[in-house]
Amino acid sequence: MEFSYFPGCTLKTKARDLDETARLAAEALGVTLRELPEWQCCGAVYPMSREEIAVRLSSVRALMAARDEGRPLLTLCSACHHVMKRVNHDMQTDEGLRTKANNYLQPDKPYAGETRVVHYLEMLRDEVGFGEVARKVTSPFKGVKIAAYYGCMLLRPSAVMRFDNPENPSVMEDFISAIGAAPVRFPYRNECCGGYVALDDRGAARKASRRVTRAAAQHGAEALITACPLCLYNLKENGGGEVPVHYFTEFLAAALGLKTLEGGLARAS
Amino acid sequence: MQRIGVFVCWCGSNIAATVDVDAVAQAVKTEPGVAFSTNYQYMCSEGGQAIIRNAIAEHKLTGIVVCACSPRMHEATFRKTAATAGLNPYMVEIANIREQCSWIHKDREKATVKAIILSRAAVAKLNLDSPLTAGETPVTKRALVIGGGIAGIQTALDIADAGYEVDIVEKTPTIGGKMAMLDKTFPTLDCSACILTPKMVDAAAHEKITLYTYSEVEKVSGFVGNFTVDIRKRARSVDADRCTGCGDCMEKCPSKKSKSEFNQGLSNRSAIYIPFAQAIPNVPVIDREACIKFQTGKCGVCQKICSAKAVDYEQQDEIMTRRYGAIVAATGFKTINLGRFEEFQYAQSPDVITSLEFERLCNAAGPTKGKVMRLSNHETPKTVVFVQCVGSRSTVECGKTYCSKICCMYTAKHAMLLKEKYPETEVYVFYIDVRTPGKGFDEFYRRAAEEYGVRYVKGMVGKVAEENGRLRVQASDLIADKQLVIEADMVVLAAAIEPDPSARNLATLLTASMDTNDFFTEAHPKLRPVESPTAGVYLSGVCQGPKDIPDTVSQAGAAAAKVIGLLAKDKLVGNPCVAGCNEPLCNGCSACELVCPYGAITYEEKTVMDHGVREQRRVASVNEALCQGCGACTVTCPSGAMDLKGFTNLQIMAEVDAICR
Amino acid sequence: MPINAESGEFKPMIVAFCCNWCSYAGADLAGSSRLSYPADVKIIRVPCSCRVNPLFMLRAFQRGADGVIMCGCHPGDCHYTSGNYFARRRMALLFSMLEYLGIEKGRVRVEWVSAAEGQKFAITMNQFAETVAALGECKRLEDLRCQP
Amino acid sequence: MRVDEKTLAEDIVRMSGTNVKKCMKCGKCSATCPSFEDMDVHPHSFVTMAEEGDVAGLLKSKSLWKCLSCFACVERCPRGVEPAHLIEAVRFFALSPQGLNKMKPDVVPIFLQNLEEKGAEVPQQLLTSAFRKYSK
Repeated sequence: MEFSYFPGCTLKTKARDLDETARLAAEALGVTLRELPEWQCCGAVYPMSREEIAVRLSSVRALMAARDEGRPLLTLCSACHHVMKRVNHDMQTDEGLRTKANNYLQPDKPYAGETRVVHYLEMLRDEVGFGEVARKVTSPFKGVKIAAYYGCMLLRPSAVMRFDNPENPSVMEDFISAIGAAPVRFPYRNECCGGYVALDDRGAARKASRRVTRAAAQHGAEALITACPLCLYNLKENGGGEVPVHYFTEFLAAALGLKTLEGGLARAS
Repeated sequence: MQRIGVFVCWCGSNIAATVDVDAVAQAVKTEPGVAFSTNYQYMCSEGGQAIIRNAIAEHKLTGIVVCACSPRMHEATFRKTAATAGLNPYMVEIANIREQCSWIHKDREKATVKAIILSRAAVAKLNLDSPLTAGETPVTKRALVIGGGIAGIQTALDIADAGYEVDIVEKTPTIGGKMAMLDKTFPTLDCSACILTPKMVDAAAHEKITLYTYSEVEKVSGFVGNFTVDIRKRARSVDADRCTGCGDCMEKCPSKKSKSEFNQGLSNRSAIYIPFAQAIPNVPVIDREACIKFQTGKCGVCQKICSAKAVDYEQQDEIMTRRYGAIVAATGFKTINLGRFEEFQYAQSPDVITSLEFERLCNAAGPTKGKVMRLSNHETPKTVVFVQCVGSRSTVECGKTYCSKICCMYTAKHAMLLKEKYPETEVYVFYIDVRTPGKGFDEFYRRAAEEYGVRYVKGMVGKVAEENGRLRVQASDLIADKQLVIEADMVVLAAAIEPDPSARNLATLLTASMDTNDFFTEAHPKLRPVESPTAGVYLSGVCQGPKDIPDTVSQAGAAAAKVIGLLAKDKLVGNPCVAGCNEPLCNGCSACELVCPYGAITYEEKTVMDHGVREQRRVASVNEALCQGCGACTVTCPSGAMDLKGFTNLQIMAEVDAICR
Repeated sequence: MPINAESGEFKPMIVAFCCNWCSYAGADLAGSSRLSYPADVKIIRVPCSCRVNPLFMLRAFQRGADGVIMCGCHPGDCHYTSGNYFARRRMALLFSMLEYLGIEKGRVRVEWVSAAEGQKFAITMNQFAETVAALGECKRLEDLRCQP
Repeated sequence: MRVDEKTLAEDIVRMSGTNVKKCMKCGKCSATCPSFEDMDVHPHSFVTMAEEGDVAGLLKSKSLWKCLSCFACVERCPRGVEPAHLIEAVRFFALSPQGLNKMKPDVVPIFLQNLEEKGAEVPQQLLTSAFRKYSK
């Protein structure tokens, strides 16, 4: 199994843990990640207004590069995944944008959304299979109660993302079960943490993230996992320390016996 | 060559004032085939008709053209006149020189010229007319009703009361349908079971009605008046003739973990079961998926304890073939799957329920004996939030674009029943619009708000979250422009309704059309609302569109009246202006079969003479009893084999030629 | 087609196909409401707009018609449920072919007229006749097989 | 500010790609919005104002900067109206004239300093999105 890999800017700096554990785990699971030779920031925010063309171009370049390599494009950060999938969808469905982007980039072969964009979790679910993940687990997190935080960008808008049931997703819970832990479902796992305004409106960010961490703690979660560096930052920084937050890949790498969980688990026992 | 008589009517001064009727009569004399022409003050009067009859006899006419008012007015009159004079009634053509000439033109000269042209076109058409005879088919005096809910029961009772045999085919083990599950009915709040069960008993006891429960329609052939239907009677594993309905088997059955369909999964039932106490027939059925005997071969308790020796594990499905004159679809509805509306936490919290589940909780014969309780902890809820339009009026993938029609009223009912039982309960209803078009309906809803203190809030619920054992409901109050957060104990979702999934397959069997939502389409949305476009197929209840009980019962009666009207006839006289296939020209392409909205065209292997060569070929064949004469097939036919009697290609071309001469 | 000898005024020849259930009844209503439209319009009654074979229209143009209009029930109101949808598609194809043959767009038209729309019928016919009159005499499609 | 409000309103709606006429005023967007309390103009009013061409009201609303772009309104709208897309289009027009930036370049170091003093690991993603949104 080979994928073109788009790490994104944060995974090269502040979210090195996410990148590193993901690569280790992929290798152990027999998945080869080939980082795109040259990539640029995806823009971090999907340009919702239809006429913004320039900010879509870097994503189109990455998508096109993956197409030329003949592989699906794998992403990890929720924001990158969101932007890539939506821009790809635009390229498939919006003729105006497609024409403009191709006119601008002048590629040898025009791009029309041929690349399949796959999130790391989708790869685990659909390509590797959680059964296989479970078989490879050497140090299961037996009895540990873990809550999954999906956030906004992986799930919505579901008509484009087609990631999971947007209101009752299960891929991360299935992942938690696969590493031997007990998934905790809580109602705010798909509500916004407010990370988007964490820089300039800390009050709003705090309010939104506390709602998430508190609900997770109330439902008995011992840890919260996420796929998104911004969510992780915000839930840690503004979530009031109700529950420890980790990348899901940290747990994966630990369960596969590749790298111990940073900070361990502060368990009551 | 035809011998045509042309009769120009004055219509008093209606025509004669603007059109020179004599000039018209003179002008058409020279048209090919015209043997006689005249004019008269009122052709439709007895005197006028006598002139026509006499002329037919005297001039040995083979057809007549009447230049008068619209054919929509007197075509039938003149056809009868022709028939009494011994002519084929279809050897009559009308030139509309009143509505489409004298009444709209003022210039006498222009109007006269136009009247001549119109008359000439009618003559040209008549020259190509040939006598037509309407086909006759006998009627099997027995009706089939598919679906045993209130719609099917009512239709069957009305037909049976008129003296005709009716069979009801119901796919579940009992008749009664959704109405049997309801607690009270709006707007009178009388108990649903109290008004339904007597009807169920009537249906079962009626000498003209035969019930086939746990049965499905498998095959339909034939056409109006003459359907042949295969019914699969699924094996109950219990001999209905022997069973006394004592219920011992259900009590002793060790497999008791199946969800009760009747209680919306809120309680369990045994593998051998009767859906509810008043079920008809009162004969258990074995759910073979759940039965230990059928799954493992070990058990057989029910057979051992049955003193009537009714339990029969060897019973097989039975296919019965029956003939019917008319078929009524009454397949009803179900609530939509809420899997994509999880912002309301339906699958995740036991305290979030659908309205139909609430109905069972309210019902004294229900799983909680009428005690409304939170399913998580069996406590009485103190705050209850009702959410309207869950999946209705939605244009997104998982919703339904239509209004489900019944939710506003049953929610008002639920709110009232709740307040009646537990006056201290805080009750909220979140609505987009409250729709109450029905007798006494708005008054009913206002009573809920004004007398019972139910809080109606205009706005939608956006998110339900379980917090500290309660439900945090986040919603809009659009009038106050506020976001409300309500700590509720129970949330009741008014899920959209959709046609029962069995309707899709049935529509295919019946060649009855459906709309994009899988509701059956009616023959005409205003004027023929209980008939399907397929002759002999009628619609009753929600299978045609969302309806409450009063509407369903009215429509059920209307469908019955249509069926009775059909069965009362000994013979069906068809419309003779139907399509026909010129077999040597037919290339067997099936294009006509695909466009026919009535399923009137089939293909047959036939021996055809083509240029003196005898050949075996696949050719189209029109069932004249089903064809309604629209002509869609005639234009689709690439080889010109299909033509429409009374409006043939050559006739219309002749009219074109006569007008453009 | 004929040009009035005295006034020199052009009188177009117009054929209107009307379905029996809606448009023909609409034309009757226009009549009983005494709403006038040019006498150049002559109506042919058909059971449904889907009975109108494109050949009928071509025939009209062959025989010297200057304009041909087809009227049917409104979409969704067809007496035979779907006939007018068939008709609409066929006419769309026919009209583009006619344009290809050099017959102006304005000479053909499809209009949905219900049995209650007498006024609409009259207005439609007035407009159509005016449009066709403005286009002048139509070049005649000839069936060469019919030439001597 | 442009003179012709009607044209501007039409531009905004076109750019957002939403069909405001589909809105049936159910208020589910406002019911689901996590920032409702901090907003002066609420999501459902945003749609109505765009429909009515009240551009001035949209451009100066505080809500413009309170929307978290979480797409909950987009996901849950039963009519597929997409209020978040509309808000983004208004932002675009609010930012395009010079000098109307929500956030000036010189305040960013102060934000960062404040955060980093507490040892926060501000991800690039946050900075990128902040700059992308608040300055053109």
